[in-house]
Amino acid sequence: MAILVHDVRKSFHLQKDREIIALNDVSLGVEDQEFVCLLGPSGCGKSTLLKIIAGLEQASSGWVEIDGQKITAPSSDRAIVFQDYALFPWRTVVENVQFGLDLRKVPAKEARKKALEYLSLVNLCNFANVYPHQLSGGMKQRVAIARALVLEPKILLLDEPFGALDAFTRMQLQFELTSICKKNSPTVIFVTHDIDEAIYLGDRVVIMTPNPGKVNAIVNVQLPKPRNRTDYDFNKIRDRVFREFSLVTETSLEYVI
Amino acid sequence: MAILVHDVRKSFHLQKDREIIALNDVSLGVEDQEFVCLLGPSGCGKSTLLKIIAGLEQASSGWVEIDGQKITAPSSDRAIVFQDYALFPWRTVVENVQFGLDLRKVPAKEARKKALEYLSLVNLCNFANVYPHQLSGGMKQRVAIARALVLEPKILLLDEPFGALDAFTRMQLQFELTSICKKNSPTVIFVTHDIDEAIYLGDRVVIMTPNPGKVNAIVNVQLPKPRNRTDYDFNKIRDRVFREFSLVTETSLEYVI
Amino acid sequence: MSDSSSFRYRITRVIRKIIAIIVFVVTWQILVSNNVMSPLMFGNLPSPVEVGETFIVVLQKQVYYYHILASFGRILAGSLAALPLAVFLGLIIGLSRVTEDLLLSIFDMLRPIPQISWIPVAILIFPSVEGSIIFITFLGAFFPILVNTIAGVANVNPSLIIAAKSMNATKLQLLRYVYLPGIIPNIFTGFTIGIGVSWMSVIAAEMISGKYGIGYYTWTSYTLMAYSETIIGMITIGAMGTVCFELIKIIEKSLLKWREEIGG
Amino acid sequence: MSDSSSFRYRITRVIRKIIAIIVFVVTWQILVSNNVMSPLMFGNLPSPVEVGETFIVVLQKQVYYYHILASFGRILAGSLAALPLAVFLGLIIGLSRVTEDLLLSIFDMLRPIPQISWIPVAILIFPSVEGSIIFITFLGAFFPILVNTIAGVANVNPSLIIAAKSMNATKLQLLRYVYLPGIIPNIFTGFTIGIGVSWMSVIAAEMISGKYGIGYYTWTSYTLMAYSETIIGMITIGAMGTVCFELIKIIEKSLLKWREEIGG
Amino acid sequence: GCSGKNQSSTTGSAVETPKSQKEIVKIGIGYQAPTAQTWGALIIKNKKLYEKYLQEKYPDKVFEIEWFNSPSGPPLTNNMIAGKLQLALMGDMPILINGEQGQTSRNYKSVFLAFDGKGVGGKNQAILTPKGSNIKMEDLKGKTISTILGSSAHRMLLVALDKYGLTNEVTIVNQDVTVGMSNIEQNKIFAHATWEPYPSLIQTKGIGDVLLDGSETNVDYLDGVVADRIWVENNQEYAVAFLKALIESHKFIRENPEEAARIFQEESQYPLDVTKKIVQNVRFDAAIYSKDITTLAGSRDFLKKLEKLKSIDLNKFVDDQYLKAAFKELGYKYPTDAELKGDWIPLK
Ligand SMILES: Nc1ncnc2c1ncn2[C@@H]1O[C@H](COP(=O)(O)OP(=O)(O)OP(=O)(O)O)[C@@H](O)[C@H]1O
Ligand SMILES: Nc1ncnc2c1ncn2[C@@H]1O[C@H](COP(=O)(O)OP(=O)(O)OP(=O)(O)O)[C@@H](O)[C@H]1O
Ligand SMILES: [Mg+2]
Ligand SMILES: [Mg+2]
Repeated sequence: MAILVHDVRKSFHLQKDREIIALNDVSLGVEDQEFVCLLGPSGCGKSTLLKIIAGLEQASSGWVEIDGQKITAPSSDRAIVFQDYALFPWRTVVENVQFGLDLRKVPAKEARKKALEYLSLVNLCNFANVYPHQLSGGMKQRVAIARALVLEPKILLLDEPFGALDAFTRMQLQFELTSICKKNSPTVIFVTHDIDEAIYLGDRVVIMTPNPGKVNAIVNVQLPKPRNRTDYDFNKIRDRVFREFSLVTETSLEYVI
Repeated sequence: MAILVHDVRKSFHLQKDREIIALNDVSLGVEDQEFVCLLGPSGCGKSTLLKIIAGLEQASSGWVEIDGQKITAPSSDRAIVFQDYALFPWRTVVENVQFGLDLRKVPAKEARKKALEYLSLVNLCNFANVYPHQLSGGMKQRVAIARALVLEPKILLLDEPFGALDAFTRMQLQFELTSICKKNSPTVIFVTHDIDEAIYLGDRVVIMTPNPGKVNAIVNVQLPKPRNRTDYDFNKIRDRVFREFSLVTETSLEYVI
Repeated sequence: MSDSSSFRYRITRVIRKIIAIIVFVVTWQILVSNNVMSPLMFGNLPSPVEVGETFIVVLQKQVYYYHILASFGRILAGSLAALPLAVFLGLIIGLSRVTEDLLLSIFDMLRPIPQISWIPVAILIFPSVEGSIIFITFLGAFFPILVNTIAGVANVNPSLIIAAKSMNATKLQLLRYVYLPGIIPNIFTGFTIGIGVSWMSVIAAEMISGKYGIGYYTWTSYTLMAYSETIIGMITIGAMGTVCFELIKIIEKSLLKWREEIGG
Repeated sequence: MSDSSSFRYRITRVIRKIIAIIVFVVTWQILVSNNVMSPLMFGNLPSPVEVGETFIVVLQKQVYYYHILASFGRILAGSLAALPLAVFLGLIIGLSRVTEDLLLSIFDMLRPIPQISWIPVAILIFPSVEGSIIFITFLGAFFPILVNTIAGVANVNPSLIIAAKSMNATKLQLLRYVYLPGIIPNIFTGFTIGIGVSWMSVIAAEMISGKYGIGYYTWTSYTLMAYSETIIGMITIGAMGTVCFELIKIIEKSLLKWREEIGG
Repeated sequence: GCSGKNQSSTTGSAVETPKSQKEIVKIGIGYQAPTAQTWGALIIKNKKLYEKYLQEKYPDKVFEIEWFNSPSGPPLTNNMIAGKLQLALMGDMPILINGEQGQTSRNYKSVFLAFDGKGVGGKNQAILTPKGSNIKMEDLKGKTISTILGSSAHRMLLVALDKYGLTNEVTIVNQDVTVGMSNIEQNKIFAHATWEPYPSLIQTKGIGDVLLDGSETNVDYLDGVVADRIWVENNQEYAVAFLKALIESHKFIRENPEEAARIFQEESQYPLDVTKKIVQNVRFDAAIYSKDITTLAGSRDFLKKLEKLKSIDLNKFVDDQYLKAAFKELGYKYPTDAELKGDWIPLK
């Protein structure tokens, strides 16, 4: 499914009549089955944009179209993975993965079977009956991803899914995500802080700037997947993204301080 | 001051008589004024090692010498910056920085003056009378660093100090840390997950492996500071560290799952 | 600290606790037998030996167990009636500002009124004495459960709510799959506190009982100036409160397996 | 939600609360004037109009204010005496396993005993009536503060303790610079709950007052079968509890500036 | 004046005050507004009679009298044991329990000084029924009746039931007067046995009827004054002064019934119509007749039977020497020994 973000503007009221412009007239097109990475400093509106696309927030003006249809509410076509996993602590791993199916009233047996299938896809079969608090961070993240994938969404929205992981676990999960996408071919929007990660995963890297949040630059990454981080072309693209960033960093310095 | 870690072993008792070996006979020498980065996956004992050097934990066997003296307790020569900042929420920024001086019974006026000095060093003068919860993550981290620096320690121990920051704030703080170290020339041990960061900052990068925690490899980084991340030599060293890592990642894969 | 769970260490702790209680009782005995009257008039108290002797006699009387049973029944009735009502009201108050404003302001008004002063009202509006008593134990349990349920609803992790919404959950599904399981720990907390308060109010409630109940027993012992029996009543009520507390903890532990180690 | 703090919205909320209370009072009036006797015998209650009329009379009597003042003084005395003692004990219990085992087991034993049943003991050991009453209000405040202080000590962020230790803090400095400021929010919570419980126990305590006190007033009104006055007593106690609660909240807010927005 | 108990530093003891150089003496007195038979105390309190007689004797001292109102007898005894009250007025059953405590406690001795309100043949007690229930004693068969167990009303109830042959036919439950009254008011209980002022109160309020007047049982209902014996022995004049005040209050009630009823109303808060009836129905008479001792002995046996009392020696407990001294000092005539052996003599 193709996504079209059309002049989306989002502002929040804070206390004492202060207004924050989280997104300022953002436009962006994502093609069917494309993997787009959103890259940008804290507070530039990445999560807000993702939530608007998911239908969890309303844009203040502008709109989002999916395959030409304006969206207003969450739909089963789209699944979102939150940065903080948002696993239900009172449900076991498999019950968590089942959650969306339970809501859809899929018969329990069938739901469980499907959930286990997707758990094996993320190498977590052995942990099906364990509670989330007994998992490591990386395992939790994979459960959250499985919970999204089991719904077989046409659009997968991932909000800094590997943000809290160490370099090693992160690389492994990046690899796994690439293979899953090869198999299911959803349209993906992937939010990240990490330049390497964005280049490793994305077909395009969208660089955003804060105050107010807007799209600053888009870098195409035309390398075959899975990519090699120590590759010459990879490093060339990294240099380019770095340069785009330095500009961002300079303009946003006052924000950082 | 030079640090010598001599065959340090540390094990923890968990419930039901299970024992975890956090550090297995780790030996490491750090020269006076050297900047050493500790790199390794989650659970390989980096924090434990740092705490033992700080004198906050006792080694199960082996010992740590500083300038030839065995250490047993915290000392004012060494200052540690924790990953979670550990700022006192009931103290303003400047009062936090003053904390160590208050403990040393430095007269209030003098302590405040010195604290403000170090706050200006980390560009936070304007926030002296603000409470920690009103700061962004990067600002908090700088307060924690100022709180350590104000004690003018001969040894600075930093535990993933930039772990939670986005790429941009992180780069800025890395730059600032380099200049501070140039000025005060402490011996530094810097724990991190991030390969680029380790190479950007360290004179040497010590790569650790988990289960049980031990030193796996040491990479020298002989580049002038401040370093350029897009530099050819920088990328060459990154490739080397990556290779060391792949080995680590492979051996620790079962751990990650 | 590293051996905090070893067997020997646990034994040491139990021994320390026993020592503490022995010291407490012995001190009490010494204060009484030496007839200490200043600064406080401990000499007026019955000694632990006297209380113990009376206790042995009391324990052999069947009526003592009737008293306990009667109180237990009332508190169970009161707190079990309070549970669903308080949870229901807590949910609808927690989920909507409108019901919060309409209902919570009334409950906030009623909450700080001491149970004991509900006696006259309870007697006036309930057709039976038993009803009045249960009403008072009910009040004891109701407010803690209500307050905790409301707090629980407010504390349900908003990410979970958004997560469920992102998967197209209806309002009812949200309630069933997210809010209800999410507030169960709070309900338990509320119920534990509530049943405690219920036991605390048992004397006030049973002042009007007329026949059975450990609160009634304690109060009538007092009117007879039978101090040993009064103290036995106090001890019994304290012990019953503790027993209920521990029972609920056990149920909670077995029901909330997923919390086992988070809480620890 | 986005306009939750707008002036209009706040007005709406206040209006809703007022409506709620009006509906409550009107319902009560209707129940009484129609002499509803089933399922509950609301017809027996005095109507809000009667209560209101009596209230107007009572408000003009000086003695009413004496009663309030007397209770206020006792609760202040009791809870202010409880505060330092409970904090001190809470600290030493929270900081060491040994004192925990020795002291906490005794307090855990005493805690579930209802305040009202302390009356006989209080009278026996205290040389003055006022002392006995204050002791009971003291008990009401003591345990919540103790429990919260202990919890507070356990919850002091361990990173902060390690941080202070890494800067060479002595034990006393740890106490002064880390534990004490760290538990102040808990002390406030405990004190708020404690003063609430203290007000709840004021009737039990003042049953034995013999002269003044709003609890005494409520109870003697009851023995006079003057139900309007009894309800006025209930309302007054409830209101006083709320007033104390709000007062402490204000003090807390101004003292704990650093928490201002974390809590919000 | 010296204090009776070394431990009671605030009450009943003398404190030197440097300002006025006058000795301050504090005396605590307990009474029960909800028991009309102790209302002699209300007159003493209202008209400050005790202060008057104390001052007469000790012009150099300052007396602070602490009046302590209690909902029932037990808190009074409780406070006396703790040395907080030196004198208390209570009903016959609490008096006996107080006496027993005085003979068994280590720190407390008590003495019975005089009577206050007396009810002729139990006239000041009654079995009450809800308004308009129109039942007779016989109808009580198989029903539930409430009263305060171990009170004189309980005793009266048992005697009455016995008289009608219903002793084993009814269930008796324990209920505080206030609860019993509410239950009568709301027709939740068949009957409740209690004492003044409640029978008058429910009649005045029109919420209940008197099924049986205690006078049918012909068992007197007596309230009186007990005191801390050690205090009395150390401060005999204080005790005598109190009894003088008591005698004067009784005289006042007899001579100014209207005014007395008004004072009752003011002090106890019960309606004037009720207090007027009390003035008529209760005999305020301090004298200790032999038949009164017999009544107490009967109550003692009753409590023993209920296992609410173990033993008490009435001869040691009751001491009329102070009462006689009070009469003498006032110049009034105390009934002669012969008169005391007989029936109550009419009060002038
Ligand atoms: N519910 C809200 N109420 C008020 N302001 C909000 C809300 N949600 C987001 N904002 C504001 O909107 C801006 C963008 O927030 P957003 O969460 O989209 O940033 P982000 O790019 O995801 O940052 P991060 O990398 O830290 O996750 C921020 O300034 C934030 O303070
Ligand atoms: N206080 C403790 N009690 C028991 N086990 C501990 C304790 N502290 C650390 N460990 C264990 O020791 C091992 C090393 O822990 P450590 O915190 O040093 O890891 P780390 O390298 O700092 O990891 P991370 O990158 O996640 O911070 C882990 O397996 C951990 O579970
Ligand atoms: Mg975000
Ligand atoms: Mg660590």
